[in-house]
Amino acid sequence: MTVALALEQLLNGLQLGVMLFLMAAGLTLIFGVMGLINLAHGSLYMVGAFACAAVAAWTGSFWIGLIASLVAAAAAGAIVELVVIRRLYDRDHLDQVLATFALILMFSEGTRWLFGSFPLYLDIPPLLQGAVTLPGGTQYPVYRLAIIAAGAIVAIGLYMLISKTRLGMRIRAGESDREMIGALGVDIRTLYTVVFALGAALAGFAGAMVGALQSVQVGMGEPVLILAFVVIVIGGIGSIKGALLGALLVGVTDTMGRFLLPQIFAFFAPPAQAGMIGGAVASMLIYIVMAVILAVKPRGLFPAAHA
Amino acid sequence: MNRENLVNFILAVLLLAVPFAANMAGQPFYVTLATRVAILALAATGLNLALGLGGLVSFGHAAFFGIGGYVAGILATHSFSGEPLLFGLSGTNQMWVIWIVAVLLAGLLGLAIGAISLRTSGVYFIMITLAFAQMVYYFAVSWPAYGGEDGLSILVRNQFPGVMTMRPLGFFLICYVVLLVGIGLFALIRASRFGNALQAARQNEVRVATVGIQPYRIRLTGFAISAMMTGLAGALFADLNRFVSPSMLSWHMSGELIVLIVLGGTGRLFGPLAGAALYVAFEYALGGITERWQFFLGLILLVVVLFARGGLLGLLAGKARHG
Amino acid sequence: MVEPVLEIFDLVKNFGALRATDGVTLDLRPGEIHALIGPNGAGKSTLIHQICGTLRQDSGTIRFAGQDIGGLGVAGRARLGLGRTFQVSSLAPEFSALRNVMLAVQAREGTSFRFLKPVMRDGSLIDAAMAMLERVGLTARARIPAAELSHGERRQLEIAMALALRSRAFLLDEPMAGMGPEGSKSLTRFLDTLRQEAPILLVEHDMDAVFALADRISVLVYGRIIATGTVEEIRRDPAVRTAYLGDHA
Amino acid sequence: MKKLLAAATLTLSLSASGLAFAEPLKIGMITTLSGGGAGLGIDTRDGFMLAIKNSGNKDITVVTEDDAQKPELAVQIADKMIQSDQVDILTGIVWSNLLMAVAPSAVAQGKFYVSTNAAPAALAGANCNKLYFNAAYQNDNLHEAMGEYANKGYKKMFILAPNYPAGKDSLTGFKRYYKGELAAEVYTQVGQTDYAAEIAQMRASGADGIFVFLPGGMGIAFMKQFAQSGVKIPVMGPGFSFSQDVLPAIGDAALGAKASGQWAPDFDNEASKKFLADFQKEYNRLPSIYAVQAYDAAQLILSAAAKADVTDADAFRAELLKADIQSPRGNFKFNTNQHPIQDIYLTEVVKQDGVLTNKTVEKIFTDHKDAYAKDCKI
Repeated sequence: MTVALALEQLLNGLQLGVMLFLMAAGLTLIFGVMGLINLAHGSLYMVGAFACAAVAAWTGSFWIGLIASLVAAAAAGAIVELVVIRRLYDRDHLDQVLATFALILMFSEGTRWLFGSFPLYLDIPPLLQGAVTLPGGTQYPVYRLAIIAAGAIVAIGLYMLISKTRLGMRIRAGESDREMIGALGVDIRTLYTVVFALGAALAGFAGAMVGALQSVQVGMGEPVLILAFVVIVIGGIGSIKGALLGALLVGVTDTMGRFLLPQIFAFFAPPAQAGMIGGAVASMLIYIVMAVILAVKPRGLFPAAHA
Repeated sequence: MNRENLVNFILAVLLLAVPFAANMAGQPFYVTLATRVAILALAATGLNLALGLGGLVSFGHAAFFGIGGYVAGILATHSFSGEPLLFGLSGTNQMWVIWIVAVLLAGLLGLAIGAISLRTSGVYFIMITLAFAQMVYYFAVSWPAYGGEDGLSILVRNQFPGVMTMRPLGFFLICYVVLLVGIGLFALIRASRFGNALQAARQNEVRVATVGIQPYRIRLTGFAISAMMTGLAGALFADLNRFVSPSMLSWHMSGELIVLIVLGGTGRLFGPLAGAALYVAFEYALGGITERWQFFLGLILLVVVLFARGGLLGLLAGKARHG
Repeated sequence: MVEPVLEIFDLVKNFGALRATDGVTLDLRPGEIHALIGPNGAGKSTLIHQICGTLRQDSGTIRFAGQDIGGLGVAGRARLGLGRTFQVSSLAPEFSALRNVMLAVQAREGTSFRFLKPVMRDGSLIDAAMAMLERVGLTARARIPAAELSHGERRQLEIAMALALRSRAFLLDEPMAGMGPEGSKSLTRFLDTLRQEAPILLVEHDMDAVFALADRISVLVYGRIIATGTVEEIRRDPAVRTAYLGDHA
Repeated sequence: MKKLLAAATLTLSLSASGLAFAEPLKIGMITTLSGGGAGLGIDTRDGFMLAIKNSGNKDITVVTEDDAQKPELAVQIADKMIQSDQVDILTGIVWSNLLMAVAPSAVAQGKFYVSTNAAPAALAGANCNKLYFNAAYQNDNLHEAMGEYANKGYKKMFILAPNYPAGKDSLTGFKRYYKGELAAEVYTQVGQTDYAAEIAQMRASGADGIFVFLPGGMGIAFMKQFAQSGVKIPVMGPGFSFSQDVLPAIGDAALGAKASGQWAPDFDNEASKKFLADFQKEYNRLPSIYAVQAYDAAQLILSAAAKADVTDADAFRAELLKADIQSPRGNFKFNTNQHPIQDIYLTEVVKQDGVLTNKTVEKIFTDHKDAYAKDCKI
């Protein structure tokens, strides 16, 4: 193993982490402000990817598709909030889990209804095609660097939004005291819809970005959703900072585990078996990490004030 | 007999009557459907102990369901092939033995998962149980010895003294009796001193601690018992399908078990049975009408959660009562 | 002198820069009612939380029934015989009054891990619980869910539960709060008899009750005990008059 | 589930009064019509129904149901089809794990199973069965062909598959014929969507060729990411990796990829041309290999039903074994284990008239048989 390869894998882990952060940020924001657990977040990710693929195919431009993904996911989020989610804030987590589980079924089947059963085509825009040579001589795909950059921009943007703007102030107020924010005269219903749509747009953005790299198909959001849950649980539910660090931790752990574990097992076992056992342990690794973290810190690394 | 008991009684009789009628009408498939209802109801009754009585929203009970299934599959495979299993012990095709092993292993797994998960609460608990189940799921998928993703076939259904288990009706009766025993146990536990403490811990954790009972121990015990019952259902489910695969461990399965309970009525004695019957009927009837049945299943579920919170039993038998 | 049941020595608790408990030393002797008074925000709740075990002190010791209980959790302290009631009633709301008391009885007996016998057909459990309800005068309300009981009845129910534990000391957190004058009077009479059972640490705002009941009074201000003494001593104490009663004379 | 798409529209009238016909044949098709793998099941169903429709045979009823790619659902449907619908033949399952759940117990109950795709080794060797036929291949075949192909010109291969039984069979099949050195043998998580870590390993491995078996969405993701990585090592795989159901989603990233297959749309025989034209006319898209396999399965059943009564299992089986059909694949015979003996070709992904498709390059195997037939004693 060379330093260049290790560096490349680290970048890969970073990129996965950034992508997870886009998902986890929305989830944790929605939980932090409204106390709502949203299983259908992965469906919004899917909506973003499908909107981007469909619009990109129609207009021929990935960038218009990307904008469409933001709009579509935010709109879907706002509609869902208005029709369904709004009735769930006062319910217990059980009801929230169930209702959003039901939404997953509806979104998945509905998307298949609209777009059919075959995966859609979505390509990387020409501007970001190909690979660049990194210092050290490794080639690395431009698009993955772009995802890392986009994630960093979103993270900074979110930080600015929450710490510097009026909306952010209301969000913070909502996180610390739900009754007080009502007393402050903020229209809490609108605030909730806006926050939910914002979280949805982030998920849709992630879906569109990743859709170009993977396959745009029904059910694509579910594996990401579960990873995002692992992220926010590790980070501390409700904490954006926790989501960022949790996402990077999960991304790097997962990538490095898949890369290193088979090699470690190769010291004890023949290559084919080492590959299988290493692969098996690698697929469980992040859950093991999560269990260890929660055994030590039951409320995650950065516990939010309530939850 | 109050109204809820009457509804419960009718449900129990109906579940018994439908397979006999179907058998006589030469429609043995409905016997299979009824068996499925009974097994799912048993699994959900197990979950109901944790969720309904203890307020522990476990989103990972598929792990126990699947463990039970794999116990049945693995023991049967070894019995069939004659290869020793562990420490020279051989497999078995006797349901009795399989059940005991399934219950014990599921209980142990429940203790292990519960010991860590119960340190958390609320959303954390939901998520961490989900994550543990995913861990078991990925283990099953990538462990090559017992079929991995492909699963494990049981060529001939396991045996039970005095019953022709390959006959749909014979196997149904076994499952039916086990379900009734499971529901009976649930009723006993709910009314017992332990049930007192478990339910009190759901209503008011501080109160339980203040009288000197550690909620953690009570919950851990409840969680393990719950895992055992769900594990037993898993073993039966494997025998019903003569097949076990990681899909029994998937998070959709965990979700479905919760759905069954809520459809029927959370914490109600016959809630899981009512929910399972309703769910299987939905699946069957909707599937006959449209290829998009999952969409409508979601819609119905949503409506139940939003507007009919007591579930089916809430509609039929009114509000739940507590002694 | 008799060995105190509860001994608190130099207890300190900080919340960030705020010192909520500042070197509190306090004891509770057999047979007495020791009242803890102080203005809002004086740190009474924080102190109670530390005694019950919901909060851990930063330094100092708490001894109860002859042993250091600093390492025990809420349940452990309760099992040693620390019975408490809450400022805002804390009950299992869906359970009947009877079943709430049963919970305390089975907790005292250590029989919570019995799975098969229905509590509602368990004669010894019912009798023991009914006896407690009778002592607080709730016999007629035994089958009513706790959530449907009146405010005063819930207070009585909490006391019945503490009684069922056969506590070695009672920690009563504002039992008079929200009670009408009639209720306060009868509760005062009841508490007066309760001291024979076990000593009471009484946190209370109702000064009439405090002066009527207390053998000793401690005054907590800004996390400190500024005075401890008999009713008369406290009435006369200039520091108390200044700091607490707002008397600048 | 219960999608009673009973034989699309053509036999609706018959199923009601089916008993009026002399010897009606009832086929139960269990396939994946919802969920992520629905594309394969839809092609299976459409290919199958095309052959039934072309035959004009009015005595055949096909009951189709969706298994949603869930084994326990497939079992439940199979139970229903056997117990309530009383079908004579089951078919249509795409996935090996679902097949393993259904086929052994179906044949144990005396029903025929004709597989349109899944072909696990477990049913090809010692556990083969008189009532179980496979019209597609044996799972290892296409991988074996690529192993054989890699011997020409590749000295150090990087091989990769998902960590599940079909993935392990795949790499085993490849290694059975490949004689060169292995740069690495990597197993990835089932359903994995990001292959950056594996691609980095490929780059660093010094391999001169890459063999991947990643069906469905996994393959789409891998090919797109590989194309962006700047790694220039040639990629090859079994036919499903670049089949018509995934090509549009992969896009130009698939261009030039080599694969093995028993059929490609450019096959120059009459049966293939007719099939292609009929399929495009009926469904307005290019068929995938799954459609061909299902089409042949239906043809096989039709050919046997024309000469024997399904209730006479031995006679029906004997007719099936003759494989008296015009397969778009060209050569098609059954081996002793009732799996195909057929030619396997090398194909390459090209763009024709703006549509990505597979072009035949050369024949790798002639009359290829699987490795398990020798263990089958029937």
